[in-house]
Amino acid sequence: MKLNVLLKENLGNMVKKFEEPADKRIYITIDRNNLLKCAEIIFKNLDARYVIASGIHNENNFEMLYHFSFDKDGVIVSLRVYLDKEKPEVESLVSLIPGIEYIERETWEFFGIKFLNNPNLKHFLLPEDWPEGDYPVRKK
Amino acid sequence: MNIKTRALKKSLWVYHLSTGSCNNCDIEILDCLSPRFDIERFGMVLVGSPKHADVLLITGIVTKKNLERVKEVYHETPKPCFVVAVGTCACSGNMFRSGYNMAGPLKNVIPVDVFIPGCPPGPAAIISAVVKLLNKLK
Amino acid sequence: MKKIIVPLGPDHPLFEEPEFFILHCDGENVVDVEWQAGYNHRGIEKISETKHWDQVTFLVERICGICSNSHPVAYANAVENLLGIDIPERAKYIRTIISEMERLHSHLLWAGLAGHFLGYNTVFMWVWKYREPLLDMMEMLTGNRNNYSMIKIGGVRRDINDEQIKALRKTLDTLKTQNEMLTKVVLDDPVLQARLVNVGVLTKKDIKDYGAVGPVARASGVDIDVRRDNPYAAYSFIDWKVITRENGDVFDKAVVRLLECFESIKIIQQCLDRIENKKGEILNEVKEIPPGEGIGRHEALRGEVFHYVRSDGTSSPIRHKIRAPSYVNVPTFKKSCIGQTISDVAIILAGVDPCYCCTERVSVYDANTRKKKNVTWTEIVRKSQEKTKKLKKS
Amino acid sequence: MNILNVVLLSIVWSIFLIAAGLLILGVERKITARLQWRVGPPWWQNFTDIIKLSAKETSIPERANRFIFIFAPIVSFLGALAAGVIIIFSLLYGISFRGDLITVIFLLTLPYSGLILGGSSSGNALASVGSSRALKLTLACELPFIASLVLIILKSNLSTSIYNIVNMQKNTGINFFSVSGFIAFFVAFWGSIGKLGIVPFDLAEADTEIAGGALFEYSGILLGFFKLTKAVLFIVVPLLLIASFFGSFNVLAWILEYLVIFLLLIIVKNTNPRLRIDQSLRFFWKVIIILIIASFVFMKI
Repeated sequence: MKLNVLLKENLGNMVKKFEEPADKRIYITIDRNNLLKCAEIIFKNLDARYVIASGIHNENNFEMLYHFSFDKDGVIVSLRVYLDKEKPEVESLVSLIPGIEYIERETWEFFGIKFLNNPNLKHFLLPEDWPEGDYPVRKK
Repeated sequence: MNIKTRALKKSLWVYHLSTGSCNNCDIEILDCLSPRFDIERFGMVLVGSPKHADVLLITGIVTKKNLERVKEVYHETPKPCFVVAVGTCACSGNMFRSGYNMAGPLKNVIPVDVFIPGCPPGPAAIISAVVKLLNKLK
Repeated sequence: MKKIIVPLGPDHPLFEEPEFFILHCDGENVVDVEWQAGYNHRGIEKISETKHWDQVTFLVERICGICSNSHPVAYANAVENLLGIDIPERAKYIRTIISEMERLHSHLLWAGLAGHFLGYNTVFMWVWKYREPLLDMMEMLTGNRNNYSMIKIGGVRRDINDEQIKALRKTLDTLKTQNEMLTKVVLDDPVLQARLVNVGVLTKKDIKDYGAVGPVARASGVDIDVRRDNPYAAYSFIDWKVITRENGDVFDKAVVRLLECFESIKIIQQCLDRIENKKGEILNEVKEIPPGEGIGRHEALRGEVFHYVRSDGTSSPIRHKIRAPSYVNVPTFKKSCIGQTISDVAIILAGVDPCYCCTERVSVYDANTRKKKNVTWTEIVRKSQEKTKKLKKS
Repeated sequence: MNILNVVLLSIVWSIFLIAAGLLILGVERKITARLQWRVGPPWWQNFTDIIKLSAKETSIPERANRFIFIFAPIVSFLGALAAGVIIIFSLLYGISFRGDLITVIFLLTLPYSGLILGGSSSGNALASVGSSRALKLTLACELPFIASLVLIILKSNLSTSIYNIVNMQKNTGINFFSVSGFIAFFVAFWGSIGKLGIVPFDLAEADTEIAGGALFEYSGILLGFFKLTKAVLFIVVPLLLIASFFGSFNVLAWILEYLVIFLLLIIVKNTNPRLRIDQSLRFFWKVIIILIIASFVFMKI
């Protein structure tokens, strides 16, 4: 079965928007509350490889992209989640993917996005005494 | 020139410290040890502890997390010791100058004796700079 | 038994870069490891947002000295993915040649350093001697021993002429025989086997959990390679194979790297065959970058490099996310180091071929818990300068 | 020979030992470099290093135990030197006393003890790992080394004087050419590699693992003393092997035998990676112990 069909079938009505802007690149927008469920389906059931997550600061909101790779098809699937501008919070995926701990810590200190249930949310790349509330990669 | 300075000139032990570099300068420093360049000819040896060192080869912009460490290493090194800033990053900050995590360049942190610009400076350039350093010694 | 804490770093001769691992030890055995990063963090992702699209290639080149071709390729792939364009065929071959030469020199560098970490300096020196002609070739092709600046969005900057191809072929032939000898030495040496076999084993599950890539994953039997899975440049036109091993210990990682060198030589030779005595375009000029987002991947020496760019139609990216292979490879130490001895930690970490510059693209702990000294810094500097002067005079 | 002469001669021979040790280490560095396709440092490099170290500042870490920190290198240096002087006296002048072999064995344990004490007194985690390794290693390599010398004592009718041991070999034949002597020499050779702390048993200093290890905190002249100790040991340990296994009264033969042992050391050093501590211990406790037992079994042959 083609991967895009498979994804649509498995994720069902959790998909808010399904984009394929280029060959072998799929962007799926989902709701923030469904993140853990969707990630589990993609990572566990469909056996994708975790690549990375990236935070983005937009004008009106924050955005988290979780990139997964399907190596047999050579496709990158990115889960897109929009977060509040005032209080950016999202569920942590550490329980699912142990390796994601570091990027969540990094995103937290760069953007101020809080990852609920990440047990180790402390400074990783920046010094311990970095001023609180100063998030260097946010847009000014 | 007395015998002590003469001995120092002929036996420089080098400690290499990276303070936020891209690895290139560091690899080129290691390359100086390799058979083609072989700085051991001049009695230079790469040592593992700053306490044994005569020359600190410092690469990279000084990041904020590294700031204290650089000072501490400089303080730990028994004097007389020389500081060489290897690569454009250590000399001026290169394209990372505008970054938020830069505390350097090196000359603002500790006194520097020799600057070696280049991105990265080749092993030949590093050796020639050290020779210049030796000539500076009187 | 009392636990001791051994700091590995921030400035450890093992690492070229500053990095800090805190080993909690029970005698010589490691029971827990903490990773403190950020000593190399330079904020490249943020700086990238202030540079022009073309300037960013130079910036990402300086993420890491050894991967100084991988990041530009991945970045160019990302922007080309955003634009939806293809690059000229000759440019594809040239990109492949430079990428594979970089892989060769990096794998040799790793083999030498691994010898160095094991206290086997003879291997270190010999391998680095073999590596030197490769750097000369790089200087001939690109004008610099490292930081090649060959990649441009839409193609490459410089062409390769026939004389250079001849010289390159000669170097590769000698390198192949040298590499054969080296592989034999590593595979047969009983002491090396004692140090490397069954050390730092990673299972398939560990690889999946941490998302490890590149030779680290392939040594554990995970068959992934971006060059084959999502071909770019000229990899789909050429005949080569992905090397995998099953055990996942440091020895297998070494074997994978050494065997990959032969594949790289094969790839370069085929590319040279295709571009010799031919002429062609090497650049598709790109004028404007429209709004949109793109993902570029490249199988670098240590694994997959991942670049995500987003444009709003202006002259610089509004978000540039970079994921270097070490970012996912290094955390595997949590699985591989615990239960091993301190001596092994060195080679296990080296087995990953860590590159912290990459990992912290975007970035005093008092290691000896010494008492704070109540002297100000300027005071110390003044004193030491005085002493230097005094010693210089005497 | 009166006491003044003895004192004067010991000073002269001490200087000789230091000079020869530094020279031979220089040669060692040169040969290593040639094996690695390099030019290598000039032969006088180690002399310059020592002069330079003596001119450098010596810093003592605040957490260190000052007394032990300062005296450890001096004691190890003097121990090595005294051992060397005793061996030379009995070889060249026949000045020997009962039990001087035992004294030499004791004095030769001082360098390692100094390293262990110095490392553990400097209050640094890496240095203490280095000294704990040195401790384990010295326990492992000292036993076979001593055991092989005990075999020599047994073979020489329980004589514990170096002069007698050398002398006896004139009549009964050179120890090295008997079966047990040959095995014991092999054992003592590996033991001395451990004692000299060169690859594959340089775990205590392992530059790329624990950054100089036990020597991590040392600087200036104190570091110089450790370097001198190593240089003197490089002469003394092979000399002891020569005296107990080859035993002749010919200077030329001694030099030749020394060079052979020296070459063996260099070959071992440059063709092996550093072993892990448990592997080194296993090597000494399993392989070498069996050889010792074998040599005792074949004692009469």
